[in-house]
Amino acid sequence: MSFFQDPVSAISALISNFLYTLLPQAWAHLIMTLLGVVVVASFGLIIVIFLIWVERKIAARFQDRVGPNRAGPYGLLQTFADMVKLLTKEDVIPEKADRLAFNIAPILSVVAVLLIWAVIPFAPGWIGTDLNVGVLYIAAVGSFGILSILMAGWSSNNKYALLGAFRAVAQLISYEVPMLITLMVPVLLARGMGMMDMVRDQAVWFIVLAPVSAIIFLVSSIAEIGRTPFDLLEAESEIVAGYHTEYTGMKFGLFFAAEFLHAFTIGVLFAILFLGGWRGPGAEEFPLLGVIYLMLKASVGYFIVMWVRSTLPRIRIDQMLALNWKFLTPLSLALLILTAIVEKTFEGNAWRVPALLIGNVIVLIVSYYIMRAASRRTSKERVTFKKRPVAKPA
Amino acid sequence: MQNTWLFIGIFIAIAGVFPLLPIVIARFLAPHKPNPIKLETYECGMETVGDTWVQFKVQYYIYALVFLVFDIEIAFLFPWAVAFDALPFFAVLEGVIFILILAGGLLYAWKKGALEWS
Amino acid sequence: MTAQQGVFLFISFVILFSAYTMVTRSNLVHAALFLVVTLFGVAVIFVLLDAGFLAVVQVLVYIGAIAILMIFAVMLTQDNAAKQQESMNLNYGWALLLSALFAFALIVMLGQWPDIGGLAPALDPRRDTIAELGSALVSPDGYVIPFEVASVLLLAALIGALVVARPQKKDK
Amino acid sequence: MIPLSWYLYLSAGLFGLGLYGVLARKNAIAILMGVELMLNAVNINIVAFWRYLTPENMSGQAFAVMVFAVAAAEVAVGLALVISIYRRRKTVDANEINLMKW
Repeated sequence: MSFFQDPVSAISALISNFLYTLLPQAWAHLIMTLLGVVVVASFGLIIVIFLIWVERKIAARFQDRVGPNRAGPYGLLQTFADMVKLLTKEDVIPEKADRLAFNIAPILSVVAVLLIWAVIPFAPGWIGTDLNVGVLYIAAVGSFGILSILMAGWSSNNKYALLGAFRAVAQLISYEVPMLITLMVPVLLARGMGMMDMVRDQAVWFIVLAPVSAIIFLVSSIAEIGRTPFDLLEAESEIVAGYHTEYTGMKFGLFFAAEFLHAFTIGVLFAILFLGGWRGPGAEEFPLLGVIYLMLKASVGYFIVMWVRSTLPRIRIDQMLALNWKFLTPLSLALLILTAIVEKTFEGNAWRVPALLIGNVIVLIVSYYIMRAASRRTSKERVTFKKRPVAKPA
Repeated sequence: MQNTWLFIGIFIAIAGVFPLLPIVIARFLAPHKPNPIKLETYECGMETVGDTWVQFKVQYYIYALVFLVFDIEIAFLFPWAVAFDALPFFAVLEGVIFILILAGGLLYAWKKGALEWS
Repeated sequence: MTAQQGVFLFISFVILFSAYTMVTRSNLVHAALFLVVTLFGVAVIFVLLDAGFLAVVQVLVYIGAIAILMIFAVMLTQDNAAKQQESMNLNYGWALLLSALFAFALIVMLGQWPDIGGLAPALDPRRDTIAELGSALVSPDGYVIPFEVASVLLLAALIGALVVARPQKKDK
Repeated sequence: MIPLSWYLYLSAGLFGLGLYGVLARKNAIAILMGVELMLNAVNINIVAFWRYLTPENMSGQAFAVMVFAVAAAEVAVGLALVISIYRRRKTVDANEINLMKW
């Protein structure tokens, strides 16, 4: 394999050769792992700096504005300016706060998101570590994010913060249910939880085999990151700023960065689980192309998240919970059962792909009719007023 | 197998250091001028009335409860999904029955109005 | 001392320390947070025992759901008086004596067992233990009855907890 | 390599601490936390025995998963009871919940 085909592997081979001749094997292995960790983790953090600029630019376009355009060309350096601002702001810890939990919570929120990147396959052979429980690991790591929110809200000793944390946790754990159930559909299709196998098994992208599951995953992910229309956790008209009301300076910045990174991570996960990850023409020979494919596919998911965000208004809390428990959860359970039965019936059969597709369409149609019947029933209960004559200008 | 987990272990340590760094830097750069009013609990400028420990709705607990039950269900079903190739058809049906029993729990909660907010 | 042993000793220190702090802290939210640390330590122990799947499930179920449920319950039942209250029973001395005796007896009994110093047999790295676990859970020779009973247990727990926790009409 | 005894001693210690929590704490939720510690100690034992004595079949791991389910059910119902008692009697002190005592 030449240097131009796969520069990263070539460089890492060079470094590891050097280390293994210099140090005992265990130490060399440890240092190589450490280097890998630093590379993967800083990739995640560097991308967030760029992402904040991208998101602000695109959000501005949606709202017919220009967006940041002062700091650097096209406002590219805006994020650095913001970072300098946050670093020089006073860090206020309220007197009544529980200092230990108050300080750990923002760090934990970043760690929870960053840990997902350890199992992201960037290209053939480029992966932090290919755990055999990859998908479940991602779900498990998410629970630290929930914990950090609860810690932040409780330790602030502020009514708004605690109420915001309670709401946030109620939303996150609710939407975790359909998300976990839909995560099982790609696992079932790939017969494994390893992230690399997941990508390798997608000769047919899973979005073709399970389109409805892909949509459920995206919707529940938007709820998990708390973007509009699911931004009840920071509904500023009701609970000030939610769980991070009392945070200032860099600690607030960390919550903010974690949220942006999480949004893009969702795009990456969507690309890996449903859009074939790094797959694409020439990716096996030139791994660098695979990274580009992955990032392009991730941008699709990320753009949809932003699009939804700037289009839809915030929904009410009862609507948010009803959507989850009465629509997404039963639908994802039905899809899981459907996928399991169809996969077993048409195992090793050419009819597998069309059967799965037709099954998805049938589930979609049936749920549409159930929803329509249900909405008819509720519209009868709705209070309606008599039509009144419109006042005419004299 | 533990080598793949070594990476995660080091990752947790490094991922903790990365966000710690800006906080430490900010400690040197940022001003530090506390005063009693600044350190007060934020409540739109007014003084806080009463305790933060206001009573919360039981509804929050009920959502967490349903979540817990489904979480366990997932833990049981993931190995089932991984072993899918080796399973005969009736073993797949056993998994489906498992899902249906818990779907019955969801249905019960729904019918009793436990999922209603208010 | 190998690296594995070092990790084990460090983690078991963390587990026992945070478990002790959990048991003695009067602030219940702090106790719950230390419980989380203990549970995470147990997950690391599972990794050391080559049970990666159980480690991840431990984090997902215990930290992601059970600890959250505990904190919710603490906040639902907390009132002003509870924070200042004495958190220990009056007879905590007897409790300490009894549990220390129990742990001591366990350790002595374990120490008399001849096989205790055994080392772990090598595990075939190509084995897919998760798939094996999945097959075992649904095969009739394996654990299909406990598997289905577990789902009935969870259903019963869900229904029971809902009936008990929901406010009755007369409470309002 | 770690001998089996280390895991067993660790789990004995953890079980003892859990027992102490159950016996000594007043608050019903803290008692439930102690029970969780004991269940975790049991799980360490089960998985250690699986790894050291019978790694060829998966019974140990299957039982560990069952323990997870039992723990979840226990916490769900236990905390629901605590909340229900609190709503009626405004206390979670296990010493004061004594209607059934005599």
